[in-house]
Amino acid sequence: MQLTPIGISRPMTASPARSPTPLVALSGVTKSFGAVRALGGVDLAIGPGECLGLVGHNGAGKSTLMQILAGTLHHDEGTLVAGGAPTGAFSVGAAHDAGIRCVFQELSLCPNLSVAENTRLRHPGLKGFGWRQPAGALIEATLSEIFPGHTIRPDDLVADLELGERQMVEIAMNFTATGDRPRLVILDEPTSSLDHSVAAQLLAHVRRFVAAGGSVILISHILGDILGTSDRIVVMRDGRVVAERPAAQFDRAALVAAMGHVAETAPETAAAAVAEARPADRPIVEARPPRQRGARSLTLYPGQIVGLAGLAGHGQTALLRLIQNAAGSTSRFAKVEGSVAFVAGDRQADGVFPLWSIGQNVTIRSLAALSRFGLIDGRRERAVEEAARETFQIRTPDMDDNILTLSGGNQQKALFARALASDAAIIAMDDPMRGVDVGTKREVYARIAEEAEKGRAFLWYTTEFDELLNCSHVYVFRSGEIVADLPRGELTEEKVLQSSFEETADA
Amino acid sequence: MTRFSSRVLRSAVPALSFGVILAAIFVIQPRAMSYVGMNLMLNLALPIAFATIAQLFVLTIGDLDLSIGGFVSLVACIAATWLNDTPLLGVAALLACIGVYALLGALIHWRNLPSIVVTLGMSFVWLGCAVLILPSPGGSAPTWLTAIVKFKTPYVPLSILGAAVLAFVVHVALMRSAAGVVLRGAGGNAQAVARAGWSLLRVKVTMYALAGCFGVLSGLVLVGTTTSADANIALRYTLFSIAGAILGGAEFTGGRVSPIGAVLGALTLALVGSLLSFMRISPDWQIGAQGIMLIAVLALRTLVNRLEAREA
Amino acid sequence: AQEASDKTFALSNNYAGNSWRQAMIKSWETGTKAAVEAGAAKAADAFTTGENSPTEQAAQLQNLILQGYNAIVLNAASPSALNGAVKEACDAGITVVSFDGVVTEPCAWRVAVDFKKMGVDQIDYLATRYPDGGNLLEIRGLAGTSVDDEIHAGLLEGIKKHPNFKIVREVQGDWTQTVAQKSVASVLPSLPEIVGVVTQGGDGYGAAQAFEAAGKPVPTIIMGNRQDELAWWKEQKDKNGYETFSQSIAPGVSTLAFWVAKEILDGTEVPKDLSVPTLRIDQDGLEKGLEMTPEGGVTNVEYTEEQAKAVIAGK
Amino acid sequence: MSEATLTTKRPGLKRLGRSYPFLFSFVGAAVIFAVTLVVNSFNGAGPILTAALTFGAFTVVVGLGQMFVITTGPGNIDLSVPSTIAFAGAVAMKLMEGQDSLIFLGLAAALGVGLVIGAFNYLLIRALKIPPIIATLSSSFIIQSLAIAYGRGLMIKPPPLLAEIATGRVAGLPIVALVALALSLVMAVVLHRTVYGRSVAAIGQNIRAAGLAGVKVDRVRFATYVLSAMLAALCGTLLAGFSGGASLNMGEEYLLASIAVVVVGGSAVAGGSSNVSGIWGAALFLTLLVTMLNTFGVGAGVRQLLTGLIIIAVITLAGGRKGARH
Ligand SMILES: Nc1ncnc2c1ncn2[C@@H]1O[C@H](COP(=O)(O)OP(=O)(O)OP(=O)(O)O)[C@@H](O)[C@H]1O
Ligand SMILES: Nc1ncnc2c1ncn2[C@@H]1O[C@H](COP(=O)(O)OP(=O)(O)OP(=O)(O)O)[C@@H](O)[C@H]1O
Ligand SMILES: [Mg+2]
Ligand SMILES: [Mg+2]
Repeated sequence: MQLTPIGISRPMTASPARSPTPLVALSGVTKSFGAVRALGGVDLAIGPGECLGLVGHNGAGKSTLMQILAGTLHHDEGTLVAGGAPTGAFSVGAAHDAGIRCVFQELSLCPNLSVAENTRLRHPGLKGFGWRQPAGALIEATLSEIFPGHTIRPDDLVADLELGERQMVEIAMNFTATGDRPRLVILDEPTSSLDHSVAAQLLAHVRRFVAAGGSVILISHILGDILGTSDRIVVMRDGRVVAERPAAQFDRAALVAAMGHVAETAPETAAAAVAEARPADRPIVEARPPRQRGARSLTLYPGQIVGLAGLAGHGQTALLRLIQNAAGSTSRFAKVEGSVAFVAGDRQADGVFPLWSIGQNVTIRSLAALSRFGLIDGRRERAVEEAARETFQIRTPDMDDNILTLSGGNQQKALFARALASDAAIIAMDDPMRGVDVGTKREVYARIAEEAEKGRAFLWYTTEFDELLNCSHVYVFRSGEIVADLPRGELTEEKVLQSSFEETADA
Repeated sequence: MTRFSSRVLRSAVPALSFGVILAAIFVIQPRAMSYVGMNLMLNLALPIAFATIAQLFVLTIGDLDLSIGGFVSLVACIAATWLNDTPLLGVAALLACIGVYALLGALIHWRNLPSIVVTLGMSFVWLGCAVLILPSPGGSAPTWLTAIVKFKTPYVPLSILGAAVLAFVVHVALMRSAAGVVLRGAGGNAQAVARAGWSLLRVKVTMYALAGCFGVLSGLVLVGTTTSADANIALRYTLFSIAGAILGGAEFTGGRVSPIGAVLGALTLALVGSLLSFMRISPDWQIGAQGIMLIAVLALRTLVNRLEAREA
Repeated sequence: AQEASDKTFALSNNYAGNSWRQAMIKSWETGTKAAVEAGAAKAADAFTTGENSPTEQAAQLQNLILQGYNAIVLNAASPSALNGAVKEACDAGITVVSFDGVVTEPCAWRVAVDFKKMGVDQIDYLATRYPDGGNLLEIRGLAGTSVDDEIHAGLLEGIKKHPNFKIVREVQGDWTQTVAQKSVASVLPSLPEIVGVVTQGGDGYGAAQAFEAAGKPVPTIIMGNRQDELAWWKEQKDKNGYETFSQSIAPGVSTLAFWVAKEILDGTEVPKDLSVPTLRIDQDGLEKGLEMTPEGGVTNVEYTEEQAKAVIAGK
Repeated sequence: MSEATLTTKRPGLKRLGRSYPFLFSFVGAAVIFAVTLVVNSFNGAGPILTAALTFGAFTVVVGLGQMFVITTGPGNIDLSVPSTIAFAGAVAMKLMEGQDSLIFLGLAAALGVGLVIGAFNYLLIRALKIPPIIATLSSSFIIQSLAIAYGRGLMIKPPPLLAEIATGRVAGLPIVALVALALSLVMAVVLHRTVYGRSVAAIGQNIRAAGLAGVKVDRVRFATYVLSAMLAALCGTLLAGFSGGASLNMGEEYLLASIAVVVVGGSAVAGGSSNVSGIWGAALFLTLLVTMLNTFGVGAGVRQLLTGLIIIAVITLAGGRKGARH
């Protein structure tokens, strides 16, 4: 059977931006989860050919709103107009028919299926005898269009992919068109697990898509992305829209202020105060990546903050894991003195205990210390929970609520709290700021600096360059090896990128 | 590239276990290396293979069926009584059984019940029905059924052909077809499937109905071979089917299954029994040896995985 | 004719989880070892599967066929579900002798106990003890098996003969003492006055325990030749003159079946249906019965070639 | 006891079942008990309950171990329970030689057998990476053979004191039930208030995350399989004392029963969340069910049919739990 490549999404005949009939319009939409009012009457409209930036603190209601647009949640009150006609019960099918596609914050791929098979799942049109080939070609084409140079193949199992690669697949899948084309693509923190260059590829694609008449809602806590990509920016706070203006009328400070955070005071200098290493006589971690050639190895001294950089999936997480496992046992590759606490970046896979309350999720790492005569002391446990809620401003009415009732960023804060509340001397952080809002980030940076001051050591893998400025020096990884060790003074984005890509001759 | 080759290796393990055991049998008992020999060793494995596939459908969506043994027993009893005496009633009863299975799927979905408890209850129900239909062992299989099951195919015994066809058909339907993707996806991430607009209810009902269908086929093939039934005839199939599927590489979570592996797993279990009886172990230790053999087969799998890990 | 034989025998057994089956396998091993040493057979191997499953045993039979045994002696998991495999064995020229759990396939021989009679006998005995009749409690065996069905049918027949008896409650014992004990204990509170407990053998001790635990007078419980039953009975007999009787098929019947198979292979004309009497212990024989029963085991006898010939001759 | 549950606030029956998943088994037990009494024209309430407590107690003891195993996550199950019961019971009886003075020796040996079996099970699971269901199935075969070779199925009388304890009563309550109750209380504390208990639940929800959160995954899983086998061994010893000796098949009924009390009692089948109270509810429910059906005096077929339908009815009414959100 000859299937013409249905092709790369060429969104509909371009219509003039800001046309009078919006693609979707919400007015007075509310949504409550039990006692939590996630949305308190939201009005929002998006027209064809525009990129709407959506920002707000963790738990502001962004994801909830997007889920309503995608038909996976139903709003309590208010109206939703899609494709010109008001819809009572908006369903997944209706959203799909209206051309709405959504890349959810917590990805929704089937790990047991291949990339091509996941594509088929999203595109019911791909069926019949010999569907595999066109499905593979389709996703391959979109991937190459959005992320030129990617290495994902259609028959790779999703479970075998890195988190970032999974995110790329999910994004590509939603930009792919089969019978009907996507008109509105919702991207809920799409760049949180992508490294810088890939994120740039995505944002460029968003611009192209919009230029061709498509619409995008872009949610991100990386304000630069929002400011540089959106046509219009909507700010949410506590379940309401508090500001809505063309992007050009916002700058970073204005956005931060609109989100309800105190304006920043030059962030780098705050960190710089503590970032100078105070090497004690003995390192508490000495580790070599298993694939390392040559003599280079990683060392960490008490009170030091050391960064791990490089493209996503080049062995940073693996080394953190290795160090975590080496604590308390012997390993060929790492010598660790002192206990390690881990802050997961892939929170669903590595961090969250989905049946437990927020409190239990926080205290799991500290239980031994909270026990008396072998029994966990309930009062002390509660005290730790409350302290965590306060320091990290976890947005919840009750720490006994299930962890999954938290917004993504707040879950991440709980994981942070877990590690910092523990007695570990070493904190290994695996790109831990994924989805954390700017305000909280700043507070967390300060906490880290404070803790380092007290003697805790931090290993910090991050995909955001700015975060590396908090570190005293940075190891750059490529293909499972450390290829450079950049002291703070020499740290520039170009240098990191250069080391990440370039084949160095020596070892 | 490593991703691909490791997957190939993983899926080759069940075949490897099967081959190793078969080779051991041929060494100990050369007589087994013949048409008659293979048929004798494997014809009772065919119904187990069908039951294993039935179990596999349920495993695919992350559930477990503890009732398949009782169900196959019931089907055997129906086939040896009603299907023989009053074929119309028999066919209706078998269809009704499949219908009940499909309803179970719906019930489990609607009420969000743990499949283990529901099928545990059903195992009593099926057995109770079997005892009611056939209070004392007996009955006889319809002659057409015996004729089909005992048919002497040229060159390759029917049991092997049957198993091959079974594995191929289910593999194509579940692993290659477009519909199979949705069914397996529901096991991997049900929410994603729902978000993509598919009905989870339909998925569950389909899978349980398929389990019912293959359970019925298992029962029919079984009575065809034994010619007569017994209410307790297949109670062990519950364990066998789970063991076979696991031997074949299935996992309890996430829709990771392999129909070809499962069929090979079921056949391997049968061969383990044969090998043991050829080895003439003291009766005290015959049961224990079965355990050791199972461990050995699975240790082989681990060994291969280790080799593969070293390569990667 | 006792010349050196080149015939091979296999025992196919389907359950190993109780003392009766263990005694049966032991008897086979001791009995046939002597026969092999005496040159009456070349080999006599025992095979067993674990869980009383007809399909597993059928597969085992097929493996035995493949190994080319001359005779298969069979205690079957099911009278009917093995018929396919038994037929295949016969077609391969193998002599199949079933015992205890016999098969209905016509080509096989059956060394059978009249299970129905075991049921009738229980009521007959109770009728001598309680001429006015009374209420009975029945402990049944594994549901859906023929032994269970036949003993039950025998009991019903006995009651037809002695209509003043009535089975007021039927509980499931699954031939497992702990299960029987539990079932009896659970119905005791709701039970009217009963005079006897009819059983399928081996459940007597558990039933007695249940009555004693509930503080109820122990009725006449029919025993099944287990040592613990006999010991309990003896204790009661000495204490208060407790009376009952005990019966079961002797595990050594496996050796009888072996000799029958040997006769058939030797060319003796043997009828397809043979019957062995049950081993019965009465009030007077209790001491002797207890003596010949191993501690914790089952009353057993092994059979000789002569006894087998006598059985074949119908004596 | 504080049960870990989702607190999605929704009123009504569902809510109740969600925060107290074990409640329904107790309600089921009560209803069945009431029906039995009605059929029995309100006679014998005491003895019926006592019998249920006695036989339920044995199931509770093995059920506790099975619960911990099941809680460690999908696919974890201990199928070696029945053969451990038989083997440990035989070892205990043989070593006790019917003498009261040797009871402790016998009990210790039985528990030792449990320990070795549990360790062996986990060795198979960990070192050979065999899925637990097959690992414990295989080891159950081996143990069964050991039991056969060791005891030949001969029933050795328990020491009189042990028999007295196993069948005796204190204040009208069966001693075994009191033992099981005490054990349950300890296990409830272990489950909810110790690092070990929390670790079990953490592993059951997400084994990877548990390891990264500092849970000693291997140690905890090892301890869990050992615990299960040791409780089975204890049950075997008590059961042998109760029924006049150890027999080869005395554990058979506890395979399904041990799993059934856990899952009917409202523990999550996929692991991560469990409760001790539910085991009692389910054990009483299942034993009273046998009593009721025996009291009805229906035939074996109908009995089985009703057993199944009632189990399904109870679980359907109780309903399952939904994940909060994703
Ligand atoms: N299923 C649920 N049950 C209870 N509360 C919920 C549920 N889902 C969301 N919420 C609450 O609704 C609020 C909005 O959450 P939402 O996920 O929309 O935030 P967000 O803006 O996407 O945050 P983030 O930036 O952290 O992703 C939060 O307070 C959250 O705790
Ligand atoms: N679970 C069983 N499966 C198959 N056959 C059995 C089973 N239990 C007993 N039998 C068979 O039933 C017949 C009578 O059994 P009976 O109840 O007299 O003894 P038993 O079960 O061996 O005793 P015990 O349980 O005390 O060891 C024998 O043929 C025996 O082999
Ligand atoms: Mg969000
Ligand atoms: Mg018995």
